[in-house]
Amino acid sequence: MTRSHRLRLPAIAVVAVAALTVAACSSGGSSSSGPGGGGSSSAGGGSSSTALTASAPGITATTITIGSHQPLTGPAAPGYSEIAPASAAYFAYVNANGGVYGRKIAYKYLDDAYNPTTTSQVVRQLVLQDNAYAIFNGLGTPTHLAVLSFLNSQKIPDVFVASGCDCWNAPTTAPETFGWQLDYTREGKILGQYVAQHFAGKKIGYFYQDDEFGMDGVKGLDYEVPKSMVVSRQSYVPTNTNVAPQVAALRASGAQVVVSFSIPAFTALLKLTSLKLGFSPTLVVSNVGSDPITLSGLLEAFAKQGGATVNGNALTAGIISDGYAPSVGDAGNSWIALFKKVHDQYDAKAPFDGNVLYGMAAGYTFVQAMLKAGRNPTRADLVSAINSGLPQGPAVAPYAYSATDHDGVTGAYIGTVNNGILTQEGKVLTTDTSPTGPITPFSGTESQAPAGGVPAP
Amino acid sequence: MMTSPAGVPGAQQRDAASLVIEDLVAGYGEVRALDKVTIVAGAASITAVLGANGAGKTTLLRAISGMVRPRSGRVLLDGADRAGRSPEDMARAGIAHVPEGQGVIAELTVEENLRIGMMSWPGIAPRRADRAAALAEAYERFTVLADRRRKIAATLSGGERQMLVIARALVARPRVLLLDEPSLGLAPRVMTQVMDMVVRLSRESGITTVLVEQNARVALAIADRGVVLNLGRVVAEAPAGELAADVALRHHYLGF
Amino acid sequence: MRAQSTPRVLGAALVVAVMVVILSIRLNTFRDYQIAEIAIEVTAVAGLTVLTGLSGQISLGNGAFMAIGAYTTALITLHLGWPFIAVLVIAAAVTAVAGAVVGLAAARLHGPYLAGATLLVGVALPSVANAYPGTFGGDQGLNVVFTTPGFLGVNFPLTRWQAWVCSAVALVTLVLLANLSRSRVGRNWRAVRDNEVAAALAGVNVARTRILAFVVSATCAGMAGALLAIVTELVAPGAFTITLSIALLTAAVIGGLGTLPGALWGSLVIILVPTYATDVATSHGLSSSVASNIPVAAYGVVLILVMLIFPQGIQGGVRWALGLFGIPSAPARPAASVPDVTPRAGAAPASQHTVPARKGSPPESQEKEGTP
Amino acid sequence: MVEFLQFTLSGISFGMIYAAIALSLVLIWRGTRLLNFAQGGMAMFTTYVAIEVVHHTGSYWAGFAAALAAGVVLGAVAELAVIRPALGKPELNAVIITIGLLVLLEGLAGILYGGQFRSFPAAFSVIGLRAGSTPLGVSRFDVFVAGAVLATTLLLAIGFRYTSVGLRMRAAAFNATVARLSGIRVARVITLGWALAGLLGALAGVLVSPSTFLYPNSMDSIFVLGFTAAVIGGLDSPVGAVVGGLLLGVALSYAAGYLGSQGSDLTTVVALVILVVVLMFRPDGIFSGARVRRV
Repeated sequence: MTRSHRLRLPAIAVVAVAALTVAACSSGGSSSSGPGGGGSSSAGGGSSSTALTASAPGITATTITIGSHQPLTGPAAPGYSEIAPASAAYFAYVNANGGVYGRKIAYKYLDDAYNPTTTSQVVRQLVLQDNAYAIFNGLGTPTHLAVLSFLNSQKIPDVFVASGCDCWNAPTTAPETFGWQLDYTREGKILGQYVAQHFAGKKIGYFYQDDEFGMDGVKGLDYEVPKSMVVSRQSYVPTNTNVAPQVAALRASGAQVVVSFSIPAFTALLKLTSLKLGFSPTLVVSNVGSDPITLSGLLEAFAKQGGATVNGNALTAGIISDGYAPSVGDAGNSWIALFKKVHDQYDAKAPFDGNVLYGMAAGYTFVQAMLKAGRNPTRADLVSAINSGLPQGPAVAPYAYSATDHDGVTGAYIGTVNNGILTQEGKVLTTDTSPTGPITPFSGTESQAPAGGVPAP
Repeated sequence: MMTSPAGVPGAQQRDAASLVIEDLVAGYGEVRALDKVTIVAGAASITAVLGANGAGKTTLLRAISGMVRPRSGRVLLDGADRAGRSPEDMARAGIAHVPEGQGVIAELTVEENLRIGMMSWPGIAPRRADRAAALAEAYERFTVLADRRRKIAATLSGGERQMLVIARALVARPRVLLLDEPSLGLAPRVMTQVMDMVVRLSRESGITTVLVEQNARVALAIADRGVVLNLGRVVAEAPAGELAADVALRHHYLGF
Repeated sequence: MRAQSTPRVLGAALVVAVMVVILSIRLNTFRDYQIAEIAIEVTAVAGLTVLTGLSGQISLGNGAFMAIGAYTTALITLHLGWPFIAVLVIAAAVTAVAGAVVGLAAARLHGPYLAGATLLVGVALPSVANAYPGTFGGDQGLNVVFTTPGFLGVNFPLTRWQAWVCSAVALVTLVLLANLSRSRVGRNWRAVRDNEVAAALAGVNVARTRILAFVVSATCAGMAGALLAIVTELVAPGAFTITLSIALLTAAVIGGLGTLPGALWGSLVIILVPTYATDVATSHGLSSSVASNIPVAAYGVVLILVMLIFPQGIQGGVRWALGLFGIPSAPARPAASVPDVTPRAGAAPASQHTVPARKGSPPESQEKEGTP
Repeated sequence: MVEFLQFTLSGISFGMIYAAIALSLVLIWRGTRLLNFAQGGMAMFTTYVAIEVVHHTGSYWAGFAAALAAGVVLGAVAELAVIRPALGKPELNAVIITIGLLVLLEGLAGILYGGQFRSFPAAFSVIGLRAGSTPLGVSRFDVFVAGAVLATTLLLAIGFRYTSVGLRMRAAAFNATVARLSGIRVARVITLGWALAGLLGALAGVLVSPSTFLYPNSMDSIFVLGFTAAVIGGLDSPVGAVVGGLLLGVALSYAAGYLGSQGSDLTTVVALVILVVVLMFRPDGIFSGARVRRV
């Protein structure tokens, strides 16, 4: 076979210079950089007479540019790639309804394929080259961890990370970073308490994804469920879809209740494999893996050959789960009505499921924060606005935001899936992430979506 | 025109054909392995191509059979120029090329090797009876193969392999047979058998044979004409007997 | 072909170094980051191009060596806090050992069997991090803290320093590899690649030569991993998927296998094509799933086209282009010494069967194998 | 004991899928001496075709047939359009082209069908079979999967052994030079090999997708394991592909079942260990001995 026969460094100088020149030329388009932006600092909120200025990098008189990293392609794309378009749809709605103090939100989300190296690259592109004012809803724990110190060292607001890791709550070391969704530990605690109370004396098995999502969830469960009740702990890796060994082990352990911290595809596989093994435990599934619309969609295809009992709704019926946002199927809820309207108008191609709701709700929270940050905000203004707390939004429980707490939603309700809808049972429960922190019923009232669909300043 | 070989009623033997190579130029990369080679091989004749290593003998056969695309020149089979055709086309036109040492497919059985010989038969689906008859004929001639028809060719001895190759050439019913070093590595007694078989094929079936050989003495003994190549050029072409008698030439190019 | 003299190589490296410094100061910080990224890729690809292009062994697992280098860096930085230069040396040493182990296991393997074994190394090794989260941080990985040295002052941009460090390592690696390929070692590699039997007959220790190539390539990958750790500041298994290993091989082949400038070309393609394709796709108001997948499809098309248009990789195209201007950068005879490669131009699958296992032996000698 | 049975049977049913991918790789390897990295991507793409057909016709079997047909076409077109021009060039070029093809197909699938999980129906019931009261851990559909792969393998084996086309394919695979010189149109035979490989891949895609769901990358890890199976078995041996697939499927099932939560992390490590052990003793795979070394 032919090969070039020798390593050569002869023309390497020519080559390298040419290459670097290519890189140099290509940078011509958008090169202005540097942290300080427009000089005039924020005039604070309120006075509508203040002129709109370029108060910070990414903010002009007419636009707010924000960026995000999302797994739009690759193995993590299914499901998650719906989120950013949903947020963008909500921003489009806000832009069409007056924007944020008249500015339009330009949301640029780039694909990182769930690879931390790529995340690192695209976030630097967004910040250093595209001058994003803030990074919003960056998705994934390992991916976002790769840019945590960069964003904080550059003092870029890093808001509402799309991950339930409790690592985003570090106000001293990561003051710019804020979590958003109910973290997995809290979720595990709330589900764990339910399991301990309702299935006392039964044998419990765990089925969880072998990463920080599953392990944090199990950590929370273990705070509440007595060790003696847990008869089997089985983990899976998302790249291996044969979960029959794990399910067989759960079955052999005699587990009557299986608590699953899994993504929807693996909840569906758990269910299908259980059918194969004649195993029918009560399923308790974390919010991420229980979205009834996604699950039914995945399971529906087996109805025809599986007989009447095996259709999507029948397979998901009776799954116990938690929700920190209103149930997607609850058409009477004001938030669902609002987001359904936005979805139909701006994002109609995607199924209106939990991921879409998630993206819109996070987008709503961002608009809340921006309005609070003032007419001409600096980057620091956004951070301090969130540090002083945000009013409760679409989530059923309040945010934890304060100068010393950067966690987002603090609680959820327990419900049961029936006819493809998660129906709330009992009160919303709030808690913290500590092993002994109490789980208390939330006494406040449920918030209602604003009439115009845009949060009030 | 030759008659059908005895014992194979109905099998269509093709007519004998002449092979004329005119001004053939071929090579690899910048190397010119054949330089305006012209050879005339009459129908049903045996032509021995001789010369030292690197003289271009193998390239000549490869250029005739299409394994190497000639850069210029003509390959005339019964007057029709086929230079530049693919090896498959050449085979189907009746040119059988047995490359040096690679004649059999070691992984296949003896019978499968023979069946491969039929792949170049013209027409799409030869009748089962024709195929059976052709096999029967081959086994009749080469009884040693008949005993081993289900064995894979790898188990055959060197001589048996050459027999198999020649048997397959017979089954293929070619008009022209190109043989590259058929005697290489064979014991003298076996070599004699192989050479006998080459002669019989040519005489009985009217196959025009081009024989490349290191062993010039043996080749000239059975050939009608001889061609001597040196560095890609024809340096001598004459009836075999004349070449064998030319002491200077033998000494200079043929080493015997 | 005559070897390039050491002064020429050093001179070229110096020119590039000066260019990097100038560019890193002139361009914006994101470009600094890209320079660092490209330098990292070049370091890893250069090692692979030596392994595959010179010694004739394929590796689909060099991403795993990068992981080893990166985790070594993270662990030492975390637990011992040693300076980066020391960490880099240790990371290189650790991956050299890993390369020797893999090379030893792979010494008897060829072609797809070697590809399969190294592919699984690439898939399996990062998953060890998940199995032992206590040591390796599991899915979340380990954080690496890297700062600019004090003498540069407080305001010196970190990305620029990273670009300098990465470029320096890449250049030193390239110079060393260039020297190595000209040395006796390089000759042995080529001899083993072209014909193992002949090389052995000529007194070359085939197994040792092959293993050494793995060590060199793993060391380069390990250093690249160490650099990646300090640039991304996080070492997590998700960064070292099989996609990375495949991208490295792709870069080596696309650039021009066995050529060091090719390593640079390949790295540029791998790093820049997806970025620019994304910029183009997202600026046309397409729906999200379409816009995000266009760069993926475009990348695939680029790989196919480069291979069809420049069979010798981009560097082969560069040589051809330089040749048009009469610049004698090209080797005198691209493929003349191996006549059996294209027996017939165009659709000629006949020879490919004879090519793979016993590489590069011309047809005449191959036919001699028929001797019983 | 029941668990052991269940682990074994579920391992076999997944092993059959690996075997199908491995077989398709063997077909292409024998014909072209090339590793087709796009095999999984082709299987993924043809399964999307099947989904579309099932969606429009409502018939599973129409989708099934469409997938197989699409596999044949895709295999042949890929060979003609991008592989053939690269033959005779450095051998890694064709490998990179198959990688490019894989990436292209994944990108196209994302563009055309989006990146979401899609579910693909099973041909038969997915409810588990029982022996007496003991659930076996396999469903009617799993039995169909195993049967379909075995039947296809058998058909291929018979076709290879007893038909003229099969003889041509084997001759071309073992010695392309002699095959061409015997008048066999090797180029066509190679295209046919790719078409058959495409068909096998499509079969694997249709059979595995009910158990993995379908998305542009859904065949990636299946491909890695199928490739491993082919290497374990020996790339020249169709029997080896099936044995390699079964061995791998069962071993990974035991690993996940018996090694606890670390077992699921370490499935690929287990695969690596098996591969290394096999290659230590047989550098060309278990069934390399079945193939005669050309002297």
